Amino acid sequence: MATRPMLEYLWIVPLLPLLGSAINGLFGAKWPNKTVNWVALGSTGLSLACALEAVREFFESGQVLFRKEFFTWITAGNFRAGFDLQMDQLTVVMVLVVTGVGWLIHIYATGYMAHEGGYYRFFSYLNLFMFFMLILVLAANYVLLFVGWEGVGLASYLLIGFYFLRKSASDAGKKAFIVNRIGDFGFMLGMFLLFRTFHTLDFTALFQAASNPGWGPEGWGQFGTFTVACLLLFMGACGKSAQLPLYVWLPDAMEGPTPVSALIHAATMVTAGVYVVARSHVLFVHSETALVVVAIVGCATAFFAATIGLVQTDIKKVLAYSTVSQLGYMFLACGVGAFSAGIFHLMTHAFFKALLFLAAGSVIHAMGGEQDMRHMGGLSKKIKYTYATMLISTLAIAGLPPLAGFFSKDAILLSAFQIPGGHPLYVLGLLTALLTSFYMFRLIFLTFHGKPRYDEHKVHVHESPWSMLGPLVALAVLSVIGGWVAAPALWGGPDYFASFLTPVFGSHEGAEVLSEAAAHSLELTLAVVAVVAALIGLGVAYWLYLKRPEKADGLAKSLKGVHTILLNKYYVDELYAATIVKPLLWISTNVLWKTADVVAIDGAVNGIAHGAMGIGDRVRRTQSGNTRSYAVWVVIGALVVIAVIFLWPGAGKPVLGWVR
Amino acid sequence: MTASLVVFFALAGLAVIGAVSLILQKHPIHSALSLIVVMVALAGLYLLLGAEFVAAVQIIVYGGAIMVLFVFVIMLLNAGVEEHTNISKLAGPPGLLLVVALAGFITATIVRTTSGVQGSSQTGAMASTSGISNMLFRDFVYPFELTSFLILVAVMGATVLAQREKH
Amino acid sequence: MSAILSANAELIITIVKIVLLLFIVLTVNAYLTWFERKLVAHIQSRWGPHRVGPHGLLQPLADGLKFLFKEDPTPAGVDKFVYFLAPLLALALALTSIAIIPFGPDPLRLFGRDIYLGIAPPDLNIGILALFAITALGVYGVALAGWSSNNKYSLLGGLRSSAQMISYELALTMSVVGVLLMAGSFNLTKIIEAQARHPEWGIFGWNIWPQILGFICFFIAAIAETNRVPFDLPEAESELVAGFHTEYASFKFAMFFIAEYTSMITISCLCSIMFFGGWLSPFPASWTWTHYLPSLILLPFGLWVIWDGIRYETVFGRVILPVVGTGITALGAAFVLYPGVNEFIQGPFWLLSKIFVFLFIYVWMRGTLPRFRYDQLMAFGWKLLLPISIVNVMVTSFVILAKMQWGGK
Amino acid sequence: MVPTNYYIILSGILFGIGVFAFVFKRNIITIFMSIELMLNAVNLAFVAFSQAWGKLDGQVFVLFVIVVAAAEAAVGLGIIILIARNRQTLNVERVDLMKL
Repeated sequence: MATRPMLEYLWIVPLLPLLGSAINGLFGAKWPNKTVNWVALGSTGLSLACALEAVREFFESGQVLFRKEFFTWITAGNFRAGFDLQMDQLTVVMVLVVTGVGWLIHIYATGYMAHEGGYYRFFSYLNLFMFFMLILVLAANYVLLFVGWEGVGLASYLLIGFYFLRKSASDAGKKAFIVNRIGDFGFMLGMFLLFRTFHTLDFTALFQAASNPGWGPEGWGQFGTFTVACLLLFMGACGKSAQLPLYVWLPDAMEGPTPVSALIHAATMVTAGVYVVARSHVLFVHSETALVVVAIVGCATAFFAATIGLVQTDIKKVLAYSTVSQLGYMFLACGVGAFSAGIFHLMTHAFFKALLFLAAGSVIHAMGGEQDMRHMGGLSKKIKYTYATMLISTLAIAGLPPLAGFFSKDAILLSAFQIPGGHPLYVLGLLTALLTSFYMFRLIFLTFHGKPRYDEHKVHVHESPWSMLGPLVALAVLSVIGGWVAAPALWGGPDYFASFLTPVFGSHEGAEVLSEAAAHSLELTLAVVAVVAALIGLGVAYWLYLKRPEKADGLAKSLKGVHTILLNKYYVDELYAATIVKPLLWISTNVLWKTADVVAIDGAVNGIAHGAMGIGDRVRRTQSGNTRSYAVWVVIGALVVIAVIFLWPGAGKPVLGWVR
Repeated sequence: MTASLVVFFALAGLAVIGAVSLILQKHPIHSALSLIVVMVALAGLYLLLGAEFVAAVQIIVYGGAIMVLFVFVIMLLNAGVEEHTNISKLAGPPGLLLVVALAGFITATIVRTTSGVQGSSQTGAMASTSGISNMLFRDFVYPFELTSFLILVAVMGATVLAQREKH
Repeated sequence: MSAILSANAELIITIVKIVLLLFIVLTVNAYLTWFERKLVAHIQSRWGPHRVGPHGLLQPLADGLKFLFKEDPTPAGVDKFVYFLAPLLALALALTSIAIIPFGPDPLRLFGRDIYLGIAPPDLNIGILALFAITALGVYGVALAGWSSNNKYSLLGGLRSSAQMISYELALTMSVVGVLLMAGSFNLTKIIEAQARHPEWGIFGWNIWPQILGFICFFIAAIAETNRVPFDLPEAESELVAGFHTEYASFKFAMFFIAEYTSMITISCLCSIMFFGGWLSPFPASWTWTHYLPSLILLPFGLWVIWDGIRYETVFGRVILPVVGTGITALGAAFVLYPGVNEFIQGPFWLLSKIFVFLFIYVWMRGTLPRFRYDQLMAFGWKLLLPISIVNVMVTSFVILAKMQWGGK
Repeated sequence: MVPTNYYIILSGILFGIGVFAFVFKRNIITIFMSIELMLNAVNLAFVAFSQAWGKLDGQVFVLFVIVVAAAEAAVGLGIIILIARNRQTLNVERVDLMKL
């Protein structure tokens, strides 16, 4: 018995959800929902417990990095890909977020999906996702990480297309999958390059090799190994975390059930890209170019998505775009070298964004499937708990103190401000914050305040069951206190979260250009500015959508051009369709199908078939169906064999040679 | 011309005669009887070769079980004298030629390849029986077990085949 | 002359043996019929044959003559060759099977040669196997007879018998395996010797005790193998008018008859050899007085025959019976007088007496038991007898293995 | 001491006769018997060799062959009974529709 059982048997943590998934998937069809619940919640809950125990043991052991090779999976030449799991502070954060939030969302889903068909299928998929996500975050080398990476892609595909009878749903699933393929392509290339350079893909070995002075940092504009590799990896991250230009799948992914949107497309999977960038920070800090690209892309995405979010009317779409923009924040943080801040925001975002989605789900549940905010309003009286939790999360995401979002966003903006030439980034970030608070409150006001815009006789608004409200409350609490670990930083104290992650990111933190005191005062001022921006957004939203609703439409009319562009999301989908999809279709129709397939392949196949028929026609005559003639054929065959043995020079001896 | 040679030629002649009569007989029962003669003669040859156990098994299984089965089936189906049809052209003179060639080739090949093979010391009879059992249960135990499966399958197959489907 | 004799002595001796054995067996057969008829008659509280000769002792002769001189019609449309072959086959095989049996332990020293009792050499390693081989071929006699005589009853009888025989042969063989395992040899002599491992145990050293299950299976299967009651379906008079030998008359019929009784004898020999210690005496070797048991039985019997003879109804009887009686008495006396002869006689005496007991059981069953129905017969053979015998084999082998493992030796 | 080749030649002859019967007999049962005959010929060769090399493998193989032959006979005769039942004939030349 190992002294630290859970660490020694770390593989149990990801395995449990897999078991749950397998059991539900194989036998669940016949079972009542209750049994399925037990299996799904049991497996995930257990794995949460195991994860907690493992974390406890990890800290108890006090080591910086726990790493264990369980079995070798692939070996080819000097290439080894093992089923190796590792645990360090970064992993701890990720694992706890995944299992914890995941478990809460599982509980929520039992209530939300109660009346859906394919109940067992849903939970089987959900557990499968948990398994792959845990593999992803626990993996100790890029190959295993990639397994999880692809796995979560698969799970998200399955879950987006959960209502596969709806064409839009299945299309959205395919879209997500294909767009991710583009990113994964880059990711794989990055892996290959890394292996070719360092002959290993194990994190520890790779980073050791990378951080030895032989590899000098690559300045701006240099395209050395690191830059290329990092850019390729970042390409993958873009795909997974829905950054420009590969973000298009995420809004459509809202076709999936709301718990899925909450778990996969807000809390965990989409943050995988951020995780990867943070995980391979050692590589990124070597390449200024890569960092700059990451920062710019992140920042741009944040602003871009926020602007689209302004005019969306589908409650989940709004949240989707806000997710994209928040992810942009995280990348911005990573880009400016504040990895811990990025991870911090990742965590808090996981809390409040999951909460937002779940609350939105609760609203939709209450409205009986209605998702368009224009047909809501005045719900705050009817569904108090949902309203309260939603409000909390909105405040959090808007970045108002003392909620979680405030601290994390503040940290990001600070570090963006501090790096040389980072001011434009900072300004854009600030604007994004403003926009964020605006559209979030727009959502709140449209949904919960004002006079009802729906037919009260048709729709019977009702509060959700406690199985759904429980997770809401839990997440609400988290999104309130989630940020306080970094609170002391405001009044000059240390940033506990950052220092907690120091063993991982070490000295790669954002350049501390200013002295302590100056930094402290600067931090306070920036915080105030951010809060002010958030409040402005709030105010505008209040004015436009509660005081003067007609003004909103007026504004929309006056800014017709902008409004339509935003409504159509900058025509990005149409752009892609025109530039990529159509040509592809044309090629595949005219070249691959009409030419290659029909002419060449079918021609060959049919030709062979005709030849076979022709031969068969002749050969058939031997098949008289008469047993005796068959007997003669047998004799002929035997005769040939024997004759060969007999006439072959020196043959025969070996025939019986074995007897000796 | 030692005694063993005499016995050999006697038995060999018996076997060949039996085999030939298997062909010449018109009625399956007579063919079966001729075949039994062949088998008994072969058993005698096995004895001559010092393979007593095999000889006994030959008679018990071939003579006592398999051929009884044949006779049984012939009696059951009340098979008559075989009729003369010549639908198959191949099974005519050309076939005859082929068969003769085949037999010649086989014999010639084996003889040529075993020229110089001379009977080594006789393995003692009882030794042979116990030795066989040793080999059967040590070296060949898996094939042995497999044959048991084979027989099981055969039994089931025969049952399924031969039972009249109930109406 | 003598040169030729000495050259082919073995051959000559064997021939003489064969002739002798044939004579004995045929006589025994003949009197077996008498014995059977008498016994069954008494079981059914009748007199049985008692007209021809005293106590009908000459009945067998009469029957034999009848067989010989009856007309022998060959039915129309039979397959001549097979029709004649079948009885020959049956008889030949039956007689051959008895040639394997050894009748005594120690050879008879004559003309400076050891002459063993029994035709086959005592070191015939596959004795029991050879016996089974011959019994296996025995089916053909019946089956072919049934088929060849161009008669539906006979055909049915033949079919039944062949099915029955191949079914029970399995049980027969399997049930013996236990004994073979214990003896570690196919050789009948060795099997008997294996039962004499503990001379002091006497009757308790025989295979019957460990192999009781095997014995029961063997005996039942053997009865079925010989088509005797209660398994005599091939010749079920009531349904098949004598079954496979319906169409056979006079001597050909006699052949079947003799064949059947001979196989009875063979089976009795096997039973006593396999399970009842063959020629071993049931008493511990140390009890030498038991060696006089033959005389002790023969003398009073002979005296009784004399006494019974002199007060017999017919003159012939009054002449012949005392003569026979004196012969028997003399034999008994001779044993007492010549201890060498007495010693030599022990083995055959016990063997013969055991055989006699089994023959008695045969007849007894025929007098007592009803006939099986055919489906019962098959079910019994396949579903009961075979499994039991297999279980017996397994148990025996396990026990032997255990002995090897822990029992030393 | 009989030369091994005698046995081999004998087995070759028997095999040839078996093949001959296999080709030229029309009664399906007889054909089946001729297969048995061929098997027997092979067995003879096996035993002869086992004696020639002083090894027992040959005899063991013979035992296996016998077992296989038994199984084959059981199934084959079952099939023959079926054929006779469905076709009312045992002549293979009348059974040429390749299906029962």
